[in-house]
Order: sequence, then C-alpha cells, then structure tokens
Amino acid sequence: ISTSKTPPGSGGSDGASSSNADGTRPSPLTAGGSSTVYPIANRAVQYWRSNAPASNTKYWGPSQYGIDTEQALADYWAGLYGFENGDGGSAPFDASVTLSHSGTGLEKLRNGQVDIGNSSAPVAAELSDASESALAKFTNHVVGVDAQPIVVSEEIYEAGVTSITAATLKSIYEGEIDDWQQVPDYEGPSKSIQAIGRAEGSGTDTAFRKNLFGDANAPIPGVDLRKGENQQVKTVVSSSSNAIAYMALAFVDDSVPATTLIFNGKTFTPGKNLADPDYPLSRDLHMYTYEGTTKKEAALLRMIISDYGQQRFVTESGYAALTDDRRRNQLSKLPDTQ
Amino acid sequence: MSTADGGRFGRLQNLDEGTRRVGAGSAVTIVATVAAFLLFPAATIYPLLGFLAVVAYGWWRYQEATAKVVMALMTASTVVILGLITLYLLWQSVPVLRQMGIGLLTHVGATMWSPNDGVFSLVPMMWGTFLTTIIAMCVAGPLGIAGALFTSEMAPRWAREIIKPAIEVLAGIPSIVYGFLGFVIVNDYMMRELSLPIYGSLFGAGVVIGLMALPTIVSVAEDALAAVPDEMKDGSVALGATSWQTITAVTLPSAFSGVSAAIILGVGRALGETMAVTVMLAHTQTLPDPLYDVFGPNGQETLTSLIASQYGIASGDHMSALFAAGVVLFITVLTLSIGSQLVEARMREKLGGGA
Amino acid sequence: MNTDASRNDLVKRGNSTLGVAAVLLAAGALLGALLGALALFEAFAVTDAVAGLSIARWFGVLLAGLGVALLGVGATSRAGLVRSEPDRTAGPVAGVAFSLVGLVIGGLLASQTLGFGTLWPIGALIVGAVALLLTVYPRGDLGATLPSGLLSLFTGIVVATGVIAPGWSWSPIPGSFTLPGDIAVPLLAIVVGFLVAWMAARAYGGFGTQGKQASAYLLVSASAAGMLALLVVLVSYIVVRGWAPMTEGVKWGLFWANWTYFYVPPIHRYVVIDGPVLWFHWPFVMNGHALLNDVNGIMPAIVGTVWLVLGAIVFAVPLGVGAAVFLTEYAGQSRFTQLVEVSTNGLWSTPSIVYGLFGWAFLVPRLGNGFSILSGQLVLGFMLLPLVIITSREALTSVPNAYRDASAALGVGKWETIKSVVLPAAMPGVTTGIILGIGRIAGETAPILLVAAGSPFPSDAPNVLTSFQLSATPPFVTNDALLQATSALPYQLYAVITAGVNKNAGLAWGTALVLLLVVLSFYAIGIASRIYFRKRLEA
Amino acid sequence: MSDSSTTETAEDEQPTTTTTTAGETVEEVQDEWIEYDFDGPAKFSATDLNVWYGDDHALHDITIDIPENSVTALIGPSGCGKSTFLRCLNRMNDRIKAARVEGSVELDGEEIYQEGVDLVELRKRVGQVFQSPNPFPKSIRDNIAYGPRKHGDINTGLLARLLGGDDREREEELVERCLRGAALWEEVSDRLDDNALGLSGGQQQRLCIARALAVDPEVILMDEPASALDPIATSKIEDLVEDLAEEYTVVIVTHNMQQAARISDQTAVFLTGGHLVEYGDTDQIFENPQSQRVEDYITGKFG
Amino acid sequence: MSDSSTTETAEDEQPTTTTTTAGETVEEVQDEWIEYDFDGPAKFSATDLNVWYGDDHALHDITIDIPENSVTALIGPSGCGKSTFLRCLNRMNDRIKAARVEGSVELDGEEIYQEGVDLVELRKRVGQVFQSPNPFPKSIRDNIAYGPRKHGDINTGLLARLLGGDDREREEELVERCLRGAALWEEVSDRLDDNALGLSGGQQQRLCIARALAVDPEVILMDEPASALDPIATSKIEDLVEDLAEEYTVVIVTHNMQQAARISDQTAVFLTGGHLVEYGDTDQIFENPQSQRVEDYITGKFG
Ligand SMILES: Nc1ncnc2c1ncn2[C@@H]1O[C@H](COP(=O)(O)OP(=O)(O)OP(=O)(O)O)[C@@H](O)[C@H]1O
Ligand SMILES: Nc1ncnc2c1ncn2[C@@H]1O[C@H](COP(=O)(O)OP(=O)(O)OP(=O)(O)O)[C@@H](O)[C@H]1O
Ligand SMILES: [Mg+2]
Ligand SMILES: [Mg+2]
Ligand SMILES: O=P([O-])([O-])[O-]
Repeated sequence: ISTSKTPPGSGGSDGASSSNADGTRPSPLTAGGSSTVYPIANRAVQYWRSNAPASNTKYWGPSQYGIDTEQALADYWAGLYGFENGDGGSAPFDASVTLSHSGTGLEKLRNGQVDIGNSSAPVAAELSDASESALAKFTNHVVGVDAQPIVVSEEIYEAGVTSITAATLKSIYEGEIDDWQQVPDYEGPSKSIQAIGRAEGSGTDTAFRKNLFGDANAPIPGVDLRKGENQQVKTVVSSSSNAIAYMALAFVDDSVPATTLIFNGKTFTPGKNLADPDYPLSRDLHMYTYEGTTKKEAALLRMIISDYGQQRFVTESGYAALTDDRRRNQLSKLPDTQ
Repeated sequence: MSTADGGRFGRLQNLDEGTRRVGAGSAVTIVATVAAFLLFPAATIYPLLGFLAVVAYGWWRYQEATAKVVMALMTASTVVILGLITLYLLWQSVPVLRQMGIGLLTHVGATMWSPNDGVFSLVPMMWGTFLTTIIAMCVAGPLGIAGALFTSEMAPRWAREIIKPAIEVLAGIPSIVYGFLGFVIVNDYMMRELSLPIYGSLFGAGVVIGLMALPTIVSVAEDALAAVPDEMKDGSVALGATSWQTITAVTLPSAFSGVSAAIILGVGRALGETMAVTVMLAHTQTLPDPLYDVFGPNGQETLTSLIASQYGIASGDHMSALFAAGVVLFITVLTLSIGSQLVEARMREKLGGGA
Repeated sequence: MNTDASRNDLVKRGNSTLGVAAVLLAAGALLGALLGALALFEAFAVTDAVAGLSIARWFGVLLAGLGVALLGVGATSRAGLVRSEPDRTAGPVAGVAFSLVGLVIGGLLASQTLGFGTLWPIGALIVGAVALLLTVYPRGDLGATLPSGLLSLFTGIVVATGVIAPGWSWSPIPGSFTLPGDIAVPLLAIVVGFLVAWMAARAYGGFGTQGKQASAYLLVSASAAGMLALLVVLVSYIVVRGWAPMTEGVKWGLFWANWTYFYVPPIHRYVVIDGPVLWFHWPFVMNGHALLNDVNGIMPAIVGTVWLVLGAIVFAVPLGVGAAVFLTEYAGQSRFTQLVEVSTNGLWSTPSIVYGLFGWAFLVPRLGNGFSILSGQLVLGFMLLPLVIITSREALTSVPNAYRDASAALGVGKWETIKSVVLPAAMPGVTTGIILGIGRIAGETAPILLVAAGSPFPSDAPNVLTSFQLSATPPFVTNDALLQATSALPYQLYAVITAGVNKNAGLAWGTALVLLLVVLSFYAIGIASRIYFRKRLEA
Repeated sequence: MSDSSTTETAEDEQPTTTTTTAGETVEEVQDEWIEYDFDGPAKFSATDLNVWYGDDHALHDITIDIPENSVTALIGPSGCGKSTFLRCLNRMNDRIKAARVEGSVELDGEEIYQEGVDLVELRKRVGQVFQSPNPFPKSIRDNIAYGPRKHGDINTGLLARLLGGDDREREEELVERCLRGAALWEEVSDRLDDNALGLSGGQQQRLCIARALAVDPEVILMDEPASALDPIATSKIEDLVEDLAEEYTVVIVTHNMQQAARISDQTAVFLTGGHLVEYGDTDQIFENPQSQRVEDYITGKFG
Repeated sequence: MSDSSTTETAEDEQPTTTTTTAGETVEEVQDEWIEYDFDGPAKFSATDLNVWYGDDHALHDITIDIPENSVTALIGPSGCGKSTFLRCLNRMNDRIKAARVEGSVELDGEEIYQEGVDLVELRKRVGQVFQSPNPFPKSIRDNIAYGPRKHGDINTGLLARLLGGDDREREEELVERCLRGAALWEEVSDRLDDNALGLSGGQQQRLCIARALAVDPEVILMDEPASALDPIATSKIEDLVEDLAEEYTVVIVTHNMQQAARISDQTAVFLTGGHLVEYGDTDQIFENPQSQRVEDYITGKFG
C-alpha cells in the first residue's frame, strides 16, 4: 500500500482504443478499394494510427521534411484542419483502409460506404457507363504514379523471356498466342501460356486495357485466370512455371521478375526507365472523394501528398512520387488549412 | 387435508378470456408499431410501449395466454424473416430474367458472361458447380460411406467412441481453412506435378470440397446406420448370415434414407461451398473444352464463386444476375432438401409397421 | 432339405496354407498401395535408386510378383491342393469392378497404344467383356484371382520394363493436364495394390462367403483408415505450421503491480494497493496489426468474431426457441408446421453466400449504409435461425410425453408445464444444437466478406461495450461501434490470401490454427455436452 | 401395433352361442352386473360411453358406477380398452388427437364432458399414476411440490420470500406427509434434494403416487402401476393401494389377475373390442364369473 | 471364452452348507432335477454355464440337458437370465460386447464354445425367433429365401440365370414349404411379393418362424415369441410350436405360465439371480413343484 498524487496508470498509454472523455472523438475515416493503391494508403494509415511523436525520427521526425512542429504525427496533420489531439496519445481520429480493387472502392464510395475510394484507374474509365454529372461528384486526388510492369514466372524469365514486345503482349492477351514457343527469345520446351488477368473492374485491368489496347472495355479473351487483387496475382505467378501477368510495380520482386517492354521500338527496362512519362503502361494512382472533400479526408490526403508522404508512403511502396508541380496542383484541390 | 374447500370443490367451468384479451391487445399494438415504424418512425415508441405494456399486463394476469401469444408472434416473425429473404432474392433476380429470359439458364455461345455487353448466362457457372460437386461426391461418397460403415459396424467399441466425436469435430473445420490449404498446397501440387496450364482447376477444387464434406457425410450416415435396430441385425445373424451379408442385405437397405440424406447433405455442402472455390479457381466464365475437362483453364467458375468475386463491382442487371445465381443455388438446395425429406418419409412409411 | 450327411462341420480346424499365403499377399499389396501413396505425397522420389534399380521399377517388380502369387493361389485352390470353399462365382461386385478396369485398360490401349482413333470404344468393350467373363464365369476362386492376377502381372511388367516410368508422360486432352510417369507409377501401385489386396482377402476366407466378408472388411477398413489419416494429417499440418507463429513472443511471469486504488480527500492523495499479479502476454492473440508492434497479432479478428457470434445468438436463439416451442407444443402437426419445417430445412442448407448477398443488398444499405458488425450479426443470425428451430424442435419432440402427461394429470396448465418441465428437459438438446450451430457460423467467411469485413489488418477491435447510447427515437439504443466494419477470424485468413500469402505466411498459419482452435472447441464442447447429457439420460 | 380388428375377433372367438356372439354376450352379462349394488354414493357414473380412435371403435357403450373410497380394478386382455376407459375419467383422452369420446361421465354428479369444464381443476381432483414411473428430472422435493407450487398453493423461492409469503415450512410438511402417504418417507427422507431419477423403479413409482397425493385429489387412477416393477416393489405398491382406499377412490388397471384379486374391492372385466362384460364384487367375479368367456380369461385359457 | 474356470464356481456352489437360502434351495432342487431322465439323446448339454455382463453375474452354474424333438420351456421372473441362457445356445451372446461366457455347451455332443467353431454354421443349425417380430423390410418371399440365398443354397437373379443355375423353382418350393410349416401359407400365398412389414404382428412372427425354418435348422430357439401379440395370434403361434416339435427341437422362453403349461414337454424354472431351480416334466413341475419358491412363483404369489 502506498500513496501518490495521481492514480496509477494515468498518463501512461492506455492504448488507442480509449475515447475522449466527452465521447466526441470523430468517427473513423474509411478508405477502400484498389489493391494497387493499398500499399500507399495502408502505410499512411498505419503511420497515422501509430501517431509517432516528433522525436521518432524513424517514422516521423518532421524536421527532416522541413516541417516545423513538436506535435505527434497525426496530431500535426489533423491539427492543420482544426482537429483536437486524441486521447492517450492516439490519433485525433481513427482511419482504416480496406482491400479489394478499384471498382469496388469506387462503387462503395458512390454508395457512401467509404470516405475515400482508392482507384488505380480514372473513375471515368472505371465507371464507363456513368454520366458526366455523376462523374462530376468525384474529386480526383492523385497520390502517386505506377508504372505497370509485365511479369513472368521465374522459369520463363530464365528461359530467355527477359523482354517482350507490345505486339507479342497484345497477341498473348488477345488469345492468338498460347504457347511460349511462339514467343521470341523463348528457349525452352513447349509450354502453354498462363495469361493472368486481374478481376474485371480492377484499376490494373482497366488501365492495362486502356493503355495497351486503347479501350478500357477492350476484350482480352486470352486471359486464363483472373484474381481479385495484385497480391494474389503475385502468388500465382511465383507459384507457376508458365505465367505472365500485368500488375502494380509495388509487388515486383525476384519471385516475379519483370520483363523489359519494347514499345514502338523504345525499350523500357524495369528499375531504369519504367517511370518515364512515356512508358505506355504508366498510370496515376488516385484516391477519390465524393461530393467534395471533408476536413477529415483532407487531413489524411494532405499528409500523403505532402513531401513527407511522397517519400515515406509512395516511394517506399515502390511507386514513383509526384513531381513537385503535380504535388502542388493536387494540394491546391484540398480545402485550406486553418 | 389442509387445502381450502373452495379450491377443492371449485367450479369446473372457467372461461378462457385471457387468450382473447392478450391476443387482441398485442396484435393491435404490434401492428401499430410496425405501421408507425414505416410511416412515422418518430412515433414508434408509443405503440411499442403499448405493446410492452400489454405483454407485461398479460404476463401478470394471464401468463398462460400471454406466453402463447408471444411465442406465436416469434413464430410469425421467424416466418416473416425467412420469407423475406426468399422473396427478396426472387424479386431481385427479376430484372435479369426480363432481359435475358430463359437464356439466363440456357444461353450457350462465344460470350456467356459479359457485364459490359449485357450478356448474362449462368450456364458455365452451373456446369462448373455441377462438375465440382460430382468430383466432390466421387471423393466423399464412397469414402464417407466406408467411414460410416467402419465406425458403426466394424470398429471396436473403444475406437468408435473416439472416432465418432472426432469426425464430428472435424466436420466443423471452416471452409476458408480448406480454401487456404487448397490455394497454397493443392493448387501448387497439381500445377507442379500435372503441369496444369494454369494455377487452379475444377478437379483440385472438387477434391478439396469433397474432403470438406467428408466428415459431415460420415457422421450423418453413421447416425443412420447406428439407428438400425439391433433386432433387425440379430435376425439376420441368427439365420447364419455373415456380418458383411447382414450389412449389405439388411443394415444398409434399412438405413437407406439416412445414408442418402447424408449424401444429399454432402451434395448441399458441395454446391454451396464458396470460399474454397473462390480462392482456388481461375474465375473464367466459359465452358470447359471438352466439357468434361476438369483440369483445363476454362470453365473455372461456380455459382458461389461468381457471387463472391463479382458482388463488389455489380450494379443493375449485373447485380440482378448475381441474385439469379443465388436463386438457382437456393432452389437447388431446397429441392434436394425436400427430396431427402420425401425419401425419409417414404422410408418411414415403408418401415413404419415393424421395427 | 439337406440330409445330415451334407452338413458342414461345426468346427473348422483350418488348413492354414491358404490363409498364410493370402495374408502375405494382402500385406504385400497394401504395402505397395501405401508406398504408392507416400510417393504420391512426395515422401520420396520414385526416381531414386534402391539396389541398383529405381523405385519406380521396384514397384513394377512388386506388382508383377503379386500377380504371379495371386495366380498361383487361385490355381492351387482350383486344383484342390489347398482346402477352400469357393462360391459358384466371384460375384457381381467383383465382376463390375474388373469389367470397369477392363474398360479403362482396353480403351487406353486401343486409343493410345494401338491408335484406333474414334474406334477405341470397341477395344474398351472387348477388354471389359473379357474381364467380366473372366471374373464371373469361372468358379469363385479362379474368378477372384485370374483377372486381378493378370492385371497385376500386366501392370507390373509394364512398369518394371520401364514402359511407364519417370520421364514417360501422357496428356490426353490438349491444353489440359499431363500425367507424368512419376505420378502414374504410384497411382498404379495404389489402384492395383488395392485390387490385389481385395482379392487376396477373399483367398484368406476361402473364396466363399467368409472370403467376401474378409475382403469387404479389408476394403472398407482401409478406406476408413485412409480417410482418418488424411483428416488427421490435415489438422496436424496446420498445427505444426501454425504453432510457432501463434506462440511467438508469449511471455508470462509474476509481477508486483497495482491491484486497486482510491482517493482519500483528507490527505489529497491516492491510496494505492499493490500486489502480485500473474502477467501474461500472448502477442498473437492480444495484439492487433500496428506499425510499432513487435509481433503483429489478430486480436481484432478474435474480438470481431466474438461480437458477431454474440449478436447472432442474441438475435436468433430467443426467436428460434420461441418459434420451436410454439410449433411443437401449440401448433401441432398441420400444413403450416410442415411448411415451416420444409422451409427451415431448406434454409439451413442454403449456401452462406446467398445469405451474404441478401445482407449486402438488403441490410447494408439500410443499416448505416456501410459494412457493419450489426449487419454481420443479423446475417449470421439469419443463418443460425433455421438451425435453432430445427434442433430445438428435435429436442422438444424428444422430451418424453410422459412428462407432459404427468404434469397435465397433476392439473398443471400447458405453459407452466412447458416452462418448468418441457423446456428444462429439452435444454441439453437445445444448447448442444446451438453450440454446434455457433461453431459453424463462427467459421463462416462469405457472409462476413459481403457485409461486415473491414480492414484486412486492423490494429484495434471495435469498442462495442462502451458505445451504447440511449435515444428517444427508434431504435432507442444506438451503438456506433456496431455500425463499424470489423475483422473476424475467417475473414482474417481470407485477407491474408488476398493480400499475399508469401509475405504473411506465418500470420496465415497462425490465424488458421487459432480459427481451428476456436471453431473446433465449440464443436468439442457441443459434442461433449451431448455425450454427457445422453449418458446422464441413460444412467 | 396389434389392432385387433373386430372381424377377426368375431371370426375367431366363436363361443357357444350362435349369431352375433359378441353383442349377445355383452347384453347377457350387462343384465347381470347392472344390478351390482354398493353402499354409499357413486364417485363416477359413466353412461353409454363410447370412444373412437379415428375409425377404430375402442370402447362400446360403457355404463358403470364406481363407488367412493374403494379400489376398483379393471382387467381384461391387452387392447381391450382398459386404459382408454381410465383416461376418460380425467379427460386425458383429450390429449390424444385421434380420440373422440361420446357419452357421459359424471364426477360427484357433475358432468365432466360438457363445455367449459376446467380441465386443470378436473385433473386436480382426479389424479393419475402411469404405467411406467415418470418422475420429473428434478429433485424429490421438487417433484412432490410441483403440483402445489404450480397451483399457487405453495410459494417459495426468492420472489416469494421478498413478498413475505415464503411457504417453506408448509412445503416441508407437505412433502413429508405425501411421502409418508406413499410409504416412501423412510427410504428417502435423507436425500430429498437428490434427483428423482436416481431412485429405483419401485421408489420412482411410489414417488409418482406421492406427487399425485400432493395435489390432494379425490380420485387416483392407476394404469398398470406395477407392470414395470420387480416383485418386491410390486408388493409394496399393492399394500399402498389398499391403504389409499381409506381416503381416496382408487381405480386401477392391471394385467395381473392375482393382483386384481388381492387388492381390489370390485372388478370390471373388459373383453376384446372394448366391451365391458362383467362388473361386480371382486370375490364374486373371480370365484363365480357369470360368463364363459370371462371364466376362460380368468383361468388363463387365453390372454 | 471356452475355458470353464473354476474359482468363482467353487465359491458359489456351497454344496451342502446351509447358510444362504438361495444356495440351499438350489442345491436341494438340483439333486432332484438332475435326475430328470428322458428318452433319446440330448440335443444340448450345458455344463456349469456361467455368464457375466461386465461385473453382473447373470447366470450361475447352469447344468442342463435338453432332449431332442420336444418343446422345452424356460420360465422365471423378469431378469432371471432366461434370455441370456437362450442366447448361449447359439452364441448370440458373442454379439453383446459386455457378455462373458464360461462353461460348456454341447450341441449333439460337440462343444460350441471352443476355438474354431464356425458361428455361421452353428447358427444355421440353431435358429432363433425373437421376442418382437423382426422381419426384414423386404418382400415375404425375400424374407424366407434370405438365409438360403446367403448360404449359396439357392441362386437366383440375373447372374445366376446367365450362369445357368437359376434355382427359381426350388426357391418357390422352399418358400411354400416354409410358409406352410409356419402355418402362414394360406394367408399370404397370394401376396408373396408384398412387403413383409405390411403383415400383422402375428403374421410377422410366423413369418420369422418360417424364415428360420428355411435355413433348415435342427433347433429353434424362441424368446417370448408371443409376448407382443394379441391372444388370437398367440394361440396360432402356440399351435405351431407344438407342431414344430415333431421335426425340430424347440426351446422357448415365456413369461406366461399358462403358455408354458400348454405347449411344453419339459420346463426349466429360473429364479432371480440367474439360478436354475427346477427342471423336469412340465406336468410334474406345474402340479407338484419341488421347491416352495417355485410353487410361489407358479401360483402367482410373485412375479
Ligand atoms: N393413441 C391411440 N391411437 C389410436 N389407437 C389407440 C390409441 N390408444 C389405444 N388405441 C387402440 O384402442 C384400443 C384400446 O386400447 P387401450 O390402450 O385402451 O387397451 P388396454 O386395454 O389398455 O390394453 P393394454 O393392456 O395393452 O394396455 C386398442 O385397439 C388400441 O390399439
Ligand atoms: N446386454 C446386456 N448388458 C448388460 N446386462 C444385461 C444385458 N442383457 C441382460 N442383462 C442383465 O442380465 C440379467 C438377465 O437378463 P435376461 O435378459 O437374460 O433376463 P430374462 O430372464 O430374459 O428377463 P425378461 O423376462 O425380462 O426378458 C438381467 O439382470 C439383465 O439386466
Ligand atoms: Mg393399457
Ligand atoms: Mg428376456
Ligand atoms: O488497383 P486495382 O486493385 O484495382 O487493380
């Protein structure tokens, strides 16, 4: 038995689950959709929720990014829009991000089921039957740039398919070529091609069709297998010996080697010049808001679009950051800070 | 004895007015509550309070009648809920039926499923469901009946007492666990060993579903076999028949309805299995070529995996078509369930006299 | 009627030559099948060499040997060199089995080896018919041994001579599967091994009724054993893979920590009472997924499952039990009850994805227009409802009428009887049924995916307990947390699959194990309680 | 299971008489027994009682008076309708969906088959003990107190205590009295809170009798109460029945002729098809039955 | 199973001593009945037969010879072990997991509790009819032909016809003979293909007897074959049993003393605890029982 001035445990971290004393903690911000944007959004939300103090240079350290504040991470970004600090060290408001694909995200956004709809293709291509006025309700926030790589199974890569021309790629996805022996450079036994596609409605799929075939609804009958998310595509490609797939850059690693793409005579090599603006399969990554952008949404988006966000979330996810011009342009779409 | 004489020689007559009063009161108030909820939601509280008051008063005054009324209301709401689900499914699938007509269930062509072109034919998915179910039952049927026979007729008592509950527990393994194993092990194995063209096959999915349905079949069939009266079996053994002859000639035929119910239950589970197929199959809405090719890249979609993979991007006719897939599933399992109940009723009729 | 002279002996003092030979044969054949299965599951490679010969060829040698031995056994029995009591024929079951094998072999030979093209059915039919005749026409001992012995010998030779061997491959459908030799050989060993063991067991029983019994028992027991082994392997596989991730970072110990405290105004201080506490930290089930965690865990999924299941119970159990009581005790047998029975049975077997679809399209837009625990609870409740009705009705009808009669004869009214006699007596059955139902809905993924699933890797669970608020308008009690999306154990596993298995393999196996433990313990509790109550009833 | 249809009966029994044997025999005998006269009032008077199960005519025109405070045995071969008749006396037949009752039964002169009869009240006055012991799966005490508690004669439990009306003592007393009445007190007084299902068959049956006594009935109906019991338990029940007749009217169905002879004051003999063929003083019935068929039955020529 | 152990036996027989009454009675009476002499050979000879169910000693040292071609009745109160003894005679007790048999039973001088006994063969020779009729849910014909078909004595069906050995006519003949033997032919000859479950209880039981006859047994064991039947069906079965004794050895368990008296040639009386207390000519047992307890039992003082 002892005595003290304060109750034990006070001031300690009681965990993020406790709410403000008056119970007015704003409801959580929800984002959902694209599995391409997911790495960015998820990183951002994880960082947000950790609400690292300014002293934590590993995750926050504002001075590294030219920000002058003593506040913790989420406190600072939310504070820009007047949100009060969370209780017990947690973020002023909670945020979460779900994972499916662009079509679902935009659909949910339109139905009011999420605050932010992640999409890796423009809404106009994604909801191709929507009217102008319907599309006008979406506010587009570009948060990063993806250069869609073409990946093949390791065995194929080792059998010589380290580069592929746009024409071959097209014939594979149009179903005209279905054996690797029909692919130039391939030096191996006859092997059927497993052309992997993403679910219809995914931004990766939409962007791929739009960029390669010129039409977001172009039929690609060569697809043998469709998976809902990028990560599943990666699993399939790495577990197969005959697969080719398009996906998002963030998911490329040694188990799913990316090939060089030859487009109109120009060679685009992964790790070198995929990020070039003229790479045909490059695309913007979007986080849409619906019927304007609220302060809550803006707080998170501002963090992602900021220089800090671009470095910590976009680049580290494996995507290309926005150029300064585009960044400023995007920031200008957000409501003003207080 | 000590009871008051009034009680002892009380009137035999006593009118049951409780049911009428409570019944009328609660019926009026509950209807008012629902009406208020639909018309003036803000005023719902008053009839609801009224209803609660009626029930409370009834409970105190005529408990017997009130209990009956409350339970009747519970029954009614159960029926309403279950009916609502059924009707809603049917109603939602009307638009696509209008658009596709019977073609929804019969259309065969180059494109059979294309939301962009407004073509919705469930044929590939029904075929996929059919094939996976057949494969599953080829695995689970014989093994399941063998397991049931072994457990109920052959295993020593101690073994039976371990196996039976163990099998029942195994029947509880969630299907996503099977899906996970199927995705990371079965698909991988088949891809590697059989040089499958793509990662996933109807065959692999069917086998996994079969394994999943197996414990259910064993357990239900075992119950049916164990329920065959010993007198029946003794009758055969006492005639000098061997145990195996007794099993085939007496036990199995007598348990026929139960064993077939087990199989039908297994079929039902196989038909309705969602997660394993969703994660294992390639989601190609085409017909296999040739039709019986359960290893090839085509036709890898079932009714359930169609719904699970497309609900998120569907709207309009597309959504309606998914509901139609649900209705097809629903009607199939309902038919199976009614069929098995009929078989059971017939068998009961047939066996009713004796045993 | 038989004369006494034709009576068989009551006591058989067996000539055991046949028995011993048959046991050896059956054991050899089963060993072949077992090795085949092991090879199939890649316990070893058939290309490995043992004693100068590849394992694949050893399979061939074994099969050929078995075939010769089986033929020998059949011949000695036919010649009367050993005592046996063969039936007139090997029977229709064996006939069908071997004619099917014949059909397959004939078809394959005709189409693949001899190149009959579209005429292959002729070859199939011929070989099938010959196999059928060979099986059913001769006396029981020959019929049993001849086709199986020949089959075994034939496959044995084909494999031993390397006609079918690793490197050989067969792809009947272009663009579909390819059956390689190192799969085909074990497969042949399994199939032929079983057929030989089957017929060897007949020899063991003297080729008569006893033989048929022995052979059937062998087949059935072997299949059952295989099935059990498979299921056990499956579960142990998950346990083995999931154990390490699940228990990573578990720490416990005895600590001196705060028990309670209170504020004493006169001294303006808090009085703090400390004491020893057992401290236990199991990160996998106590943590969520967060940036700063040492071990990421699945606590939000566990809590989510608890809330979903609780809600479903609160919703479905009273309704279902009430309806069951009404239907059984008051409504009697009528068209209406029959209809309810049919529809509950139908709805119980309705696929969960259909419920999910209903929830997604009907409930989600109406309940806060977002994925929510509440929708999940309701959908799971809808799924549970038919089961509760079915099991409760079963339990209620199995309450002996003697109880109701006894109570009625004491001048006790119906509801009182139900309340104090029928329901208590039915309670074990009702509870058991509900527990089993909970086990099932706790593992459901599809409906959760469609109506309740939130972030795949959440850091916190929704805080349902402290979020209740009263209000004056319907629904009078609100709970924001109930309107939030949540994770749940089965969804957590699905999330790993969609978000990439490679990166999260440990998490996936751990989740699978926890899910298995949670669901199976529901089942185990349900089944144990059923056994307990049944025992008590019998005693 | 053995619905002995009437045709087969007629075909098979072929006694000495000629045409419609069954009807005639019944008529004959009825003339006799209807004159059976007893002292004191009739507790039950059944008049032209007929019962059908669906189309199955299970009781034919039963007319019988049952005297108060005595033991009346109903005997007859299996399926002759003894149980059916017994269940008419407290309207337990109402609980069988297929059963239809016509005719009249009066209890103390009041018709029990009229509209508005309160079955609960009737069954309080006419208790019943069944063939196989059927105690509730509760404690011995709860079994006994079950009826009175449900009738509100005894209030126990938390609520009752809060309201100040705890009848705990009266309950104790009642339980003891009834158990003594059923000759069970000595055996169970030290384990009143044990589950009744733990008792032996004979004890369970006496418990059921005690349970019936607790409602303080006027009549106790017993349907083969000892058929499931061993000889020792049977003899205990028999002794008990004889004692009960001092305070209650007992109507007992039995298969066992010796038992009927031992314990009953008067005996009614039913024969196949649901006819009451003979009724009178037990001694007289057993020593000097009026009809050949009854004599055949009693001497074991059939049944 | 077959080793007739000695320790427990010795303990229990207490030959001359006088302490335990049961022991005394048994000893006394055994001296008497053991001298029961019959003409002709013994079909069964049981010697020191003991049966336990788990720890429950259900039969004590039964020694008895059962003569050929006659009806032997086993009577005794419920639970005294009649059924248990009966099931020892065709080793149906082997099917009860808990049962353990010690001692010896000889069938025509051949020990049935020894290694290598072919149970199928034994049960072909010793048929059994059970308490409640248990026909298979098949046609009447299939019920009768079941045994012979299973034993391969009769081959029917497509395969048999193809192989040239169709025994259809022999089967017809067999079915008729057995049904006549069981006094059922007249009633069912026009509906041999109907399901046997459609028959009445009595007919079903006779069908079960016919089914047993079809295997051409030497002995027919019957365990209360009429207890579930109505009087008319019972009397048919009784007539049948008497007829059967001309060709077969019948051993019948019954609860019904009158029945035993009517149909059996010799009677064995078991009393509670599994003791055989008296055995002899039926007339003698019923008119002049040696032991007081048997007399009490027979006159209905208990049981
Ligand atoms: N619940 C019922 N439904 C239809 N028929 C019934 C029912 N109960 C009895 N019966 C028929 O009514 C007749 C008389 O039956 P009851 O039970 O009264 O005979 P019982 O004399 O009590 O016979 P037992 O001595 O076997 O108990 C029988 O033919 C029987 O089959
Ligand atoms: N399967 C069994 N398991 C355990 N105990 C048994 C079994 N069968 C009989 N018993 C016991 O063995 C004893 C003798 O039973 P058995 O059935 O032989 O008596 P019974 O004379 O045929 O009686 P009943 O006239 O009631 O048929 C009884 O105490 C009984 O409880
Ligand atoms: Mg009766
Ligand atoms: Mg018996
Ligand atoms: O970004 P997607 O997941 O929609 O391809």
